[in-house]
Amino acid sequence: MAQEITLGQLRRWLILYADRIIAEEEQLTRLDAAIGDADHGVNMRRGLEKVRERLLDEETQYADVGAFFRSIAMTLISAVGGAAGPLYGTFFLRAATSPHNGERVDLPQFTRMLRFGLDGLQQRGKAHINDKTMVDTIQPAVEAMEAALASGQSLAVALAAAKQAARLGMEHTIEIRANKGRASYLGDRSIGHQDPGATSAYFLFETAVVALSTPVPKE
Amino acid sequence: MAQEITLGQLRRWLILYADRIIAEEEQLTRLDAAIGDADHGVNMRRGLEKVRERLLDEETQYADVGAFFRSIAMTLISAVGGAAGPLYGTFFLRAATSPHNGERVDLPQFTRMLRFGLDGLQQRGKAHINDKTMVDTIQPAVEAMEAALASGQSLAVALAAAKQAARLGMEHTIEIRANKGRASYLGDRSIGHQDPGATSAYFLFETAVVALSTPVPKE
Amino acid sequence: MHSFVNKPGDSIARSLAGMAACYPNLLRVHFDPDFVQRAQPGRAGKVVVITGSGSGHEPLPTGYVGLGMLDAACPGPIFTSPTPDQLLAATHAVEQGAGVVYIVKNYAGAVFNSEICTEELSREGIRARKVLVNDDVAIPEISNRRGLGAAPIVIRIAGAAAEAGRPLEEVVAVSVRAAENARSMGFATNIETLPRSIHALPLGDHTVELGVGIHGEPGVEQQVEGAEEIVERLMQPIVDDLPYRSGDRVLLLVSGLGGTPPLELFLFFQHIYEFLESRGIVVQRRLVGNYLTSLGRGGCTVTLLRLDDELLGLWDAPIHTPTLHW
Amino acid sequence: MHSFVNKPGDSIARSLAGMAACYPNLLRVHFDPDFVQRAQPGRAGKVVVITGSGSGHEPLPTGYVGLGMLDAACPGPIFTSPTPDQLLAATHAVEQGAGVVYIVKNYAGAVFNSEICTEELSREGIRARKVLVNDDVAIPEISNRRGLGAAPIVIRIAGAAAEAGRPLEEVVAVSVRAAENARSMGFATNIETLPRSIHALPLGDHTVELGVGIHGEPGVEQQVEGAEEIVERLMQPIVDDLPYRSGDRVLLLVSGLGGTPPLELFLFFQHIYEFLESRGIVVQRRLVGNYLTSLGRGGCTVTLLRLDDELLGLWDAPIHTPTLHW
Ligand SMILES: Nc1ncnc2c1ncn2[C@@H]1O[C@H](COP(=O)(O)OP(=O)(O)O)[C@@H](O)[C@H]1O
Ligand SMILES: Nc1ncnc2c1ncn2[C@@H]1O[C@H](COP(=O)(O)OP(=O)(O)O)[C@@H](O)[C@H]1O
Ligand SMILES: [Mg+2]
Ligand SMILES: [Mg+2]
Ligand SMILES: [Mg+2]
Ligand SMILES: [Mg+2]
Repeated sequence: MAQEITLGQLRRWLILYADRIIAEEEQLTRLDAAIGDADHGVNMRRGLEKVRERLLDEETQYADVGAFFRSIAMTLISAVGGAAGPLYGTFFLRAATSPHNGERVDLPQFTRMLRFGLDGLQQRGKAHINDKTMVDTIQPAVEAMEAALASGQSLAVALAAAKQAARLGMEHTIEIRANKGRASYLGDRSIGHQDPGATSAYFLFETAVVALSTPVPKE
Repeated sequence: MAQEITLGQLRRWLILYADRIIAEEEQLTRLDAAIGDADHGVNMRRGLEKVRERLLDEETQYADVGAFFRSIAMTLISAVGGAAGPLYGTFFLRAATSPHNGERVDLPQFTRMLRFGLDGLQQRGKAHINDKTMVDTIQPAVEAMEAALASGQSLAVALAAAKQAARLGMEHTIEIRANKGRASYLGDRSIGHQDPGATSAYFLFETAVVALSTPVPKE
Repeated sequence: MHSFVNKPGDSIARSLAGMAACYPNLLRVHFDPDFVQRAQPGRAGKVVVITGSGSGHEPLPTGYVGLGMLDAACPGPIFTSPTPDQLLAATHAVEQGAGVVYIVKNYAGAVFNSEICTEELSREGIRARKVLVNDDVAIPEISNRRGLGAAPIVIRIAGAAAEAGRPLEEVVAVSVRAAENARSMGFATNIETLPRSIHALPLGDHTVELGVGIHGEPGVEQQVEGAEEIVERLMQPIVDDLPYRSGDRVLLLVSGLGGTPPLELFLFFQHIYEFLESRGIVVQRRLVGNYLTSLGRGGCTVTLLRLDDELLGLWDAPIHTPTLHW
Repeated sequence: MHSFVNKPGDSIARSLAGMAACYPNLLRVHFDPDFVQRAQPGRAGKVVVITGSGSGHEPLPTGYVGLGMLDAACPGPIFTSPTPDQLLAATHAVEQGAGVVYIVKNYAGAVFNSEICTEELSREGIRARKVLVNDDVAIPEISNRRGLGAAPIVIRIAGAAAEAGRPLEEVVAVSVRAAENARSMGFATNIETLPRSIHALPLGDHTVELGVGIHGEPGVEQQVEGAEEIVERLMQPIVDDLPYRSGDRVLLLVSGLGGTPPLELFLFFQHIYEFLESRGIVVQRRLVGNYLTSLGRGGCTVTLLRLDDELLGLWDAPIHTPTLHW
């Protein structure tokens, strides 16, 4: 049972993520001020407040996990803006197209969803590892999930590994030069600053640990 | 002899005045910044640099005292700008129309010239005593000259009295409310600041003492 | 505002040269003394309209030279009125025997200089008349009021009347009527922030200066909560002054001081529009943009002109200048 | 720059409402999702041209809606690209069966959003094409270059071609040619001073940022001595890049970032003009003003478009928008 993720848990995940982004708005904007245009926090907050609002509305029902991810995607696409909005949107939109059945996903399915999402995000953004973008957080995290899955680890262990890899990936962006996005305009002057998108992506894996490894109380 | 003012002395007067204004540019602008538009020093310097240039040019010759004052007036009118330019210009232009003969003026003639100038300035500017303008400096100075003349004082004494009256008039502008010029826009908030035009006018009488009471060396 | 035009004289002359190079079909520039005149002279025998203004208020005055507006404009140094020799030279260049109208913003220097110029012209037998613009309701005494946003409007009315071939006294009369039916007030912002920090700047609790002049003359500092409150504090004194009443038709000019972006100007415009509508004042014509500025200062001036059929007709007549064109 | 449009959403919507109220004969505004379209729809069956842009760059994009330019414009939040639902709604409102061209400044978000939109439209059977504007020579790699001053120019060319009844692929082709023949670079000033102190500010020894973006993206700090030196440092990289050669005919756009007064823009223009003339580059058309801004920032962008007869003809064709009109 605990090896499956319910719609209720996914809902809790995104609500936690929204809370975290709203709390970190200033930090994200400050990071973007250094190497971008000082709006990443504002953009993400605008979008995730909308997400949060929809998820807290008791009326909102989702047919299945795919529908849930599609709904998140559309909200992000229409409300975040900037580069991050369509990228996160594409991530969830493609995740939704991965094979799954019904109102819960198991670890292999969930891992595949993240992989689909990452592939979609990279098709859209053409960014590779070490380009100093959110890909530097998401790709190691997805690879860590895949490795955990291959070696038969539990969901909780897989999520913890993903979070750990995401953090290292995020921190590594400090050391590298940006090749994609607005920070790339700075060339070598982008070195020494943590990428804002890599940072907001880290919170996705950080909140996943809490939200997806434990059951939702009265579900 | 010393009771007459020569063209050479008048020339020295205006050169000294120009030097003084150039040296005081910043102070005049600072005074204007408080209650006007922060340009009185710039305006006066621009005009008096032109005056100085013409006066230092050995070629420049004047038919008589009237022509001298007319020339100063035209330079001030075309180069100072603001309210002060046409006012000082009118002052010298009208001074030039007062009866005089030739290349020197005696104390009665000189005093009358100043009176003519003041009347012209007031016709142009419609300002009266206590309106917080250059009139508050010039009118007491001219009246002091007239009083000195009436009581038979020497030129030197008359000029010293004018300077003293000018200084008191200038300082009195600190205490009063502006009714004319840009400072009048401030209403009561103009109180507490010395009027920039009253200040630049004071230097006219201050430099007159030195320039007009002693003969020009090798003239 | 970081300025590159501060080298006395030279930079302004180069800027004027640039403007003439930018509008070769509309403008000609003359130096020493400086003035700008139409590239194509006005119709023979028409009254000519001229205005002077300190530099730093662009597009006033040079951007208003052209058909239906100014025959010549005399720019002074930054924030300083041009001198009589400029006005005289411009007049000699464009005057056609029917007389000249000077549109003069009510500032001591500008008034004195136009008087000196007019006295000289009367000696030469040229008929010169002066129309005063004194629309700023921030100054209580009417005789002392500054010229503000009404300047381009009165210039336009005079220019249209002159273009229509009206004689000197009629041009003066209708221009005076425009000036008498116009009222303005302005405000300036005091906090300067780099655009990068805009997202971090909280709204509310800002200080603005109400009733400022366009040469940096201070206004009255006020704490305001946002655009709507500023509009209220600007519009009430304007509307009360003439007064503008329900049913009055007006031209509304919202002019930025230079540093306020169009996004904000249209925000103010929207609030102003709602303010006037709620009082039954009908906005028949509108201009929103930088029409009379104060270098790159933040803030704006709002001007109303009460319209009648004649003023409206003159406003709508053909015009072709760098700034206005229809 | 003291801002009043920072209350998320609401202030921008009110500003758009104000703009529509200011130009009732030219513009209609739609909310949720936000877009502005022509008050009079374009000729039946024509290709439509649409662009999105973050707010804060006005008059881009909304000031370019009208005959001979945009059929619709989608403004995003401050400095943030509009979202695909805005583009879709605008497209559905104006598309006439002949297809739609999106003029997209090369920023990741804008590109992604137009792709998402185009994918959706292709499912609906609507032909959508994207034309990238990437003219900023401050970025070495061409594929990564930002869209800057060429945006209004490419929009104009596309709009004129569409207005002339050309089919989708031709509109795209000529717009791409315009984009490929345009190069830009900008600088921003860093010192902010109140206008009151202008007279005290010494010229020289100023720091400017060369190669800035219009969203506050930093450039490279440089000490410069004055307008002439800035112009040299801006123009040489632009001219070298295409390159523009002696005998080339160009359109020159000098656009303020919002906080630089016209007086300075024309000063820069004059220096730029002299720079180009001395290299035999012929300035056939010129625009000087605020055509693409960055809120109230000081500084400007300079853009050259190499002209050929077709591009010149399209540029000169009739146009009627709030910003450009001839
Ligand atoms: N091509 C890309 N692929 C992946 N991520 C990208 C790409 N371009 C930008 N990003 C991410 O987007 C982040 C910036 O997002 P945001 O500030 O919201 O958008 P914008 O740069 O348009 O203002 C960057 O920090 C980076 O992580
Ligand atoms: N009507 C007037 N009569 C006499 N002096 C005046 C009048 N108006 C202004 N002034 C004087 O002019 C001075 C300001 O000169 P200046 O700063 O050069 O002109 P502006 O006010 O046009 O910038 C004031 O300080 C005042 O002394
Ligand atoms: Mg950003
Ligand atoms: Mg002054
Ligand atoms: Mg002045
Ligand atoms: Mg952005």
